[in-house]
Amino acid sequence: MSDNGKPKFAMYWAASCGGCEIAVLNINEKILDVDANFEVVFWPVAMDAKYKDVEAMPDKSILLTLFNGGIRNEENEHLAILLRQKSQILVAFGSCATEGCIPGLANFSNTDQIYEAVYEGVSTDNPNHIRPQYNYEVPEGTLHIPAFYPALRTLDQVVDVDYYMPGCPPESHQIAAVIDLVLKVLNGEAELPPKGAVIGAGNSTVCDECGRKRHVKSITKFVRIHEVDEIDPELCLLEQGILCNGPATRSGCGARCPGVGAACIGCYGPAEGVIDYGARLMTAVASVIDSNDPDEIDAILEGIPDPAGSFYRFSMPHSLLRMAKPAWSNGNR
Amino acid sequence: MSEQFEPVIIGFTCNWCSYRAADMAGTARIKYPPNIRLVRLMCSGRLDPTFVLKALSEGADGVLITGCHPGECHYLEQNYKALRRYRLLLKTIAQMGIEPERVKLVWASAAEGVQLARAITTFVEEIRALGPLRWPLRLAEMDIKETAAVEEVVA
Amino acid sequence: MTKYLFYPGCSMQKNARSYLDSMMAIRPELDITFEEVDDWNCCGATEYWSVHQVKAHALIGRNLALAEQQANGSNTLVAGCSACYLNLAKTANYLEEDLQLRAKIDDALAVGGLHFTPGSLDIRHLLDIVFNDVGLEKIRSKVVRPLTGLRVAPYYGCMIVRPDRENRYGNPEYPTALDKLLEALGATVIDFPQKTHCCGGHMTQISPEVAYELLHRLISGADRYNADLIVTLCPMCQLNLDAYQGDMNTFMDTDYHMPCLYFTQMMGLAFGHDPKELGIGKEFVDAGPALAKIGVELPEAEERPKPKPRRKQKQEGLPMPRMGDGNE
Amino acid sequence: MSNKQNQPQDEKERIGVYVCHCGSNIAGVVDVEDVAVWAKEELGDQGVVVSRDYKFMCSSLGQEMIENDIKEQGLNRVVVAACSPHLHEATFRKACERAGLNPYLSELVSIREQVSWVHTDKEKATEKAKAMVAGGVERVIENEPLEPLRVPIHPATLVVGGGIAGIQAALEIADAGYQVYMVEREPSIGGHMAQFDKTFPTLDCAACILTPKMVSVGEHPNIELLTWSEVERVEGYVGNFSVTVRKRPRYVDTDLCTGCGICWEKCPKKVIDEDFEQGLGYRTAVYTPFPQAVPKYPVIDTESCIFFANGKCKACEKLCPTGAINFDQEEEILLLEVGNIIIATGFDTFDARRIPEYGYGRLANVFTSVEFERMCNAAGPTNGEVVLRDGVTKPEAVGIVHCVGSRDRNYNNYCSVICCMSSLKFAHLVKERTGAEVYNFYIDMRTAYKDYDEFYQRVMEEGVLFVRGRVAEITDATRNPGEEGKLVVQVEDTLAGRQRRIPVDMAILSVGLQPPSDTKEVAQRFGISCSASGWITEKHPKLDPVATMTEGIFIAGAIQGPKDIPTSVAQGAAAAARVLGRINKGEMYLEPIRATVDPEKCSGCRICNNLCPFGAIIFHEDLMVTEINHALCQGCGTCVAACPAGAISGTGFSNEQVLSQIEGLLAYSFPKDFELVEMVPA
Repeated sequence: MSDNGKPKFAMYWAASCGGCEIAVLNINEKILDVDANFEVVFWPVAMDAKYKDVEAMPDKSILLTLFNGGIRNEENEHLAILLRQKSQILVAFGSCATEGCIPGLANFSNTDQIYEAVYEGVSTDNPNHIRPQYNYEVPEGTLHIPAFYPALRTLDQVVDVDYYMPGCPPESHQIAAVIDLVLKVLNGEAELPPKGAVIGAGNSTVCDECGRKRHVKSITKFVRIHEVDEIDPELCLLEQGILCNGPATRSGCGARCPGVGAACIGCYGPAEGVIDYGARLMTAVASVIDSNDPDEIDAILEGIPDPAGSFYRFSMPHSLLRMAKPAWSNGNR
Repeated sequence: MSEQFEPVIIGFTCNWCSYRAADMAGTARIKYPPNIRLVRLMCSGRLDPTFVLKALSEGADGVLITGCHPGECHYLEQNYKALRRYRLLLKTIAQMGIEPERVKLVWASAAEGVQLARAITTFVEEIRALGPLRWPLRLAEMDIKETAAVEEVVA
Repeated sequence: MTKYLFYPGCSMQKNARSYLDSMMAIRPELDITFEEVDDWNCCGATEYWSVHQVKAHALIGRNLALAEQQANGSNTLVAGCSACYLNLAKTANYLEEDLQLRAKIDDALAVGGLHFTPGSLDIRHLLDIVFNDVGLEKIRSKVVRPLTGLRVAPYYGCMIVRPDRENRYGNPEYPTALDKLLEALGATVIDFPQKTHCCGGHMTQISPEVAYELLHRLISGADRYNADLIVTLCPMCQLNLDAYQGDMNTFMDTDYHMPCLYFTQMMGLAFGHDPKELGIGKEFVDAGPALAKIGVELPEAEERPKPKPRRKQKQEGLPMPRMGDGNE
Repeated sequence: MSNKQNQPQDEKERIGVYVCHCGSNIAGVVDVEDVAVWAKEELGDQGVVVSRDYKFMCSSLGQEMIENDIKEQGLNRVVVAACSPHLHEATFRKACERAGLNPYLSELVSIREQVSWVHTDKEKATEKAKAMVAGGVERVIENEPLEPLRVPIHPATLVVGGGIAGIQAALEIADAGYQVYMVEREPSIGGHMAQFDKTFPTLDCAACILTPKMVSVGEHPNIELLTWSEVERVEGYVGNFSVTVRKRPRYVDTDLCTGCGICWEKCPKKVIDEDFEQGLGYRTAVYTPFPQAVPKYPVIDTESCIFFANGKCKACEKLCPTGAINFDQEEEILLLEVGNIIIATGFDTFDARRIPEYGYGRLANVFTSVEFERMCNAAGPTNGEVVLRDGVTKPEAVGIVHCVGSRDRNYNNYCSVICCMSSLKFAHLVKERTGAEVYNFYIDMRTAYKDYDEFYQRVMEEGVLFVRGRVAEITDATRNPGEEGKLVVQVEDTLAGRQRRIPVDMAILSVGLQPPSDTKEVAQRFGISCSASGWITEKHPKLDPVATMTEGIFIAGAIQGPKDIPTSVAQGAAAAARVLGRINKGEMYLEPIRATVDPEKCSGCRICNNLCPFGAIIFHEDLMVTEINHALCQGCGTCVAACPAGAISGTGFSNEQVLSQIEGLLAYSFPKDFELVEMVPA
């Protein structure tokens, strides 16, 4: 408990887009409850704070830390370790922190390829082919920028995580619900869920919340959404040949995308107990292909031009393989 | 220690055909290299791509999937489901920089002990030629390093 | 208009000229064209294999290489002669399967600046093209002078159906493609028991007695079914059945008169072509009487020297001493 | 979020590992002591508290060792490293059960079939054995206690097919006092046996021994006979199948018909009988296939009946003394409730036309074996006279060709079993009835079983000639004197080592047996499988020949593979015995390897819905969740593997079990000094 008696709250933004932060603000007036019940001690996007201030805090002095973003460089890693050490409850907040998300797609490439894209790309003017140097000697001494790691890791691959809150970003109503829960716990009106639990989401998958009609499935052709003249507003997208991640994706979002005729892309991650999101989707989709002939099957699969990208868009770093071979073989140099 | 690379291979077998074929290979004392370790499933249709990825992520250099010949499935048609998943799995792992040749599907009936042994021998050689995959194991090690770091900080 | 590469082979240029002529004559009806392989050479016939396998393959390999060079668009190589067809197909097949042989042949061809890619050509016999590509439907539609009332014995010989993995002519043991073709032309087709039996091949040269025996089986078989003529698809068969029938008669002392024509000639007749244009009238055993049944008038068969009957070898007395190297 | 977390954490594992020497079978190659010691040391953390090796674990002493440890050491998991589970899984499960441990908390690791018998390098073999033990240990930790599934057995039985095998099965069950439904496609039961004249090797007349059985089927109070009928659909599972049968209209009211036969005597329409008489004889449009037909009621063949053709005639209706003819009869659909099903749909014969060089269909005097059976039959088209196609001439020489369509890679690769004996029978009958010269052309003479070879010898003594060699062709193309007007059998006599041409007047082709053309569909309808050659696959070729992979469905007779009458009868009885055992027990227990849907997790996406060939997956529209019927589920696990939500779990082969086994198998497989990828800055 702190001086003003309020429990301390922290939020940090590692390798991610910042959408999670916006999502938190999207809870509107609920944010006032946060302010009313918590003392925000560290939230770079919302208030000024220095790492050294955090380092100075006593261990476990922060009650709740919402950590969004993956671990891509030394700085992310340092803060992850630091906040773990200072916090009682560390929540992997949002898809990046829980399973890697879009930044995690970089795990398909090795550092050179990434640098190539970033520093030498068509849109980049870099005649001298300058690449970052982590230590740079100047008369005043050595300049240092955080080292870039060969692959992105999820928060729980770096430190011990108490809860997971999926979503890219987590739906605001779910955030609000979680905050309510924490407040209830503070007032002794509720119990904390068991360690390692996924909070702010459902136990089933998106289809559970999806209003579309569905039947026995048997797929003869995969099409991409722009290849369909007219999407049946009533019918399950997968049954229309559109690769929809709904069946494998944890519920909680309210099936918003399929609701408006856009296929689910899986930002809420795997359902309870699933250890490899992509594999589940892969096996499900393949199982309902309506052919027993290898060539015909391959022909049908032509309709999924980028399986790895479609199945692991959000979960690559948290998949069984975690990264494509180039990422680690490159690390070997 | 011999110089040549000894691949480690996980084989998935169907309880009704290929597992019995393995039994038969044994009973007939047909020899094949010890590089393969078999896992029994009730049917190749039970094969979840997760199992294959698990094997690879745990360091296997190759995975052999076996099932009843098309049309001879003990459960009538489930081996076809295995086939469908297999085709998609190959496509996917190729994108992850894994040679698709490392995951192979062969059919073997309960009577085909010889054929199974031959298939295993061939596959071991194919993987030997491809060289080690040994999917990081090492990735796990990275984590150990980090959690160690946590201890430091705490200390 | 489908284009095929064509390998004539020596016999179609000479003794089987009428086969070539009739084949050329019916192209328009079949709506196909042939492009002859430039600078083709002998296929080695049936003999060269027993002389030297590899050389035989090389000899044929050259024809295949030339054909491949020429194959723009159509990669189907057609031979009318069964022996040519079998040899070409055989080598193409061996080269696909036997890598050592392939290496040898590659070297051999390389000397002549040639190369053959196994699998690049589809080698087929003329009957295969007519029966499977053109098809009976089309053929029926072109018939203007049905061969009604003519009893024909369809004779395949031994070479095109052995092997016939794709069953292109029906069951290899008992092919029916030619039967069906002739029926389509309106002829009465007999269930010819010897349809794939041996015609004697080059035995006529090596050991005539054997050849005569074999020829007798075929001709008597056709005769027993009251066939008016035998229809064939192989120059060697035609030659033996036609040119050696007289000798056979003498030897067996029988008096068969069983003309033997090519299926292309029969098609030509049915399509209403002039017999002369189809090379009919050149055969030793006059087909005139048979063809009269379908109202085809043959021009007066020009006087041709009757092949003089071979003297029967004398059984009594000592045999003559062998002369020279034994080639008679 | 690892897979371990949502496992019910039961009390700390106490695992016993038992490594079997199997005499020297395992110990000869694998250092079993080393494996046992290693398991204790290396797998202690996983909970291995006891680890022993023993000469023969499957011996009573070996089993007692396990039982005692369970009791005294309080083991709650057992791993046995020995032979294949298909041999001794049951043994060790029982041992655990006796000691009060749930049998499914044990694992049998096959280090004999999969290690010692197939590998030679002792060191590597031992390494692999260790890895496999580790896999077994990791797996057994995830094993759950299971209880076998209990299902009640409906006492009625369906027998499909009224041949001798089906008849035998039906009578056995009916005599035991239980209801049997027999469905037969033809107008009468009797099957192929009814077509025969004599039966080998005893030569007793087929009708004389078959008819009584047919009659007792027809009269049996416990047998409901459904001829001219076919099974349309089969639903349900062992113990309670519901079967839909389509009963075609006979156009004869069986309550009124006395089978007097006036109708078929008077019927003006004669047609060639392609079925029973094999095209050798005639029947009328209203007919019973043969005099002793059961049931005795005729059927009207709408194809040939004049009335059905042009609405006139009705002679039969006019002349029927009991007014039993009823042209308005319609097909009936019957629904049967049965607990077990016996399939005895028999065989078809090979179509000899497929081998044109044998001339069947081209050469008048080439007959098939079935045609000849009819010809020999006193009630047949020639009243038992053996004559040529012209119907009068007796043959002076007859050639019998064995293996027509059998043992031939171009047709059926297998041996049809019965042809040698039936060919010998034909040879005897020809001799007996015509005194003709008889040649048997055989590849190998196969006269296994009781009194068969004696019959062979007898036929040889009767002066029948045997030529060993495959017939090349049968032709009318004569070549040598004496061949005129005859059929010439061209054959390589492999004993004389030369080609022979044997002129005969009549050739009999002993055509092989093959599965009825629609067997694949039938198999699908009953949820069982066919082998590559098309016969229905038995559960075990040696140890369970009359059961199928699908519980409650049995097979008998030739549908399981070519066989003769004695074996078919034996199988019919065997299948009946299996069924009776179950009926008497009233219930049965099924391996609890089943899939289950967690309704909480199921999103009702319906991915799994068409993955089950046994129809075990049911979707509840109202609740929008899928459910799996445990009695129908066969435990293949395809749906488990397919569920995108991971909502389906499979007992016996759960994800946790398999994944942990994989971990175990690999954990000890790599050199420790493996170079690591450091997370170093690029």
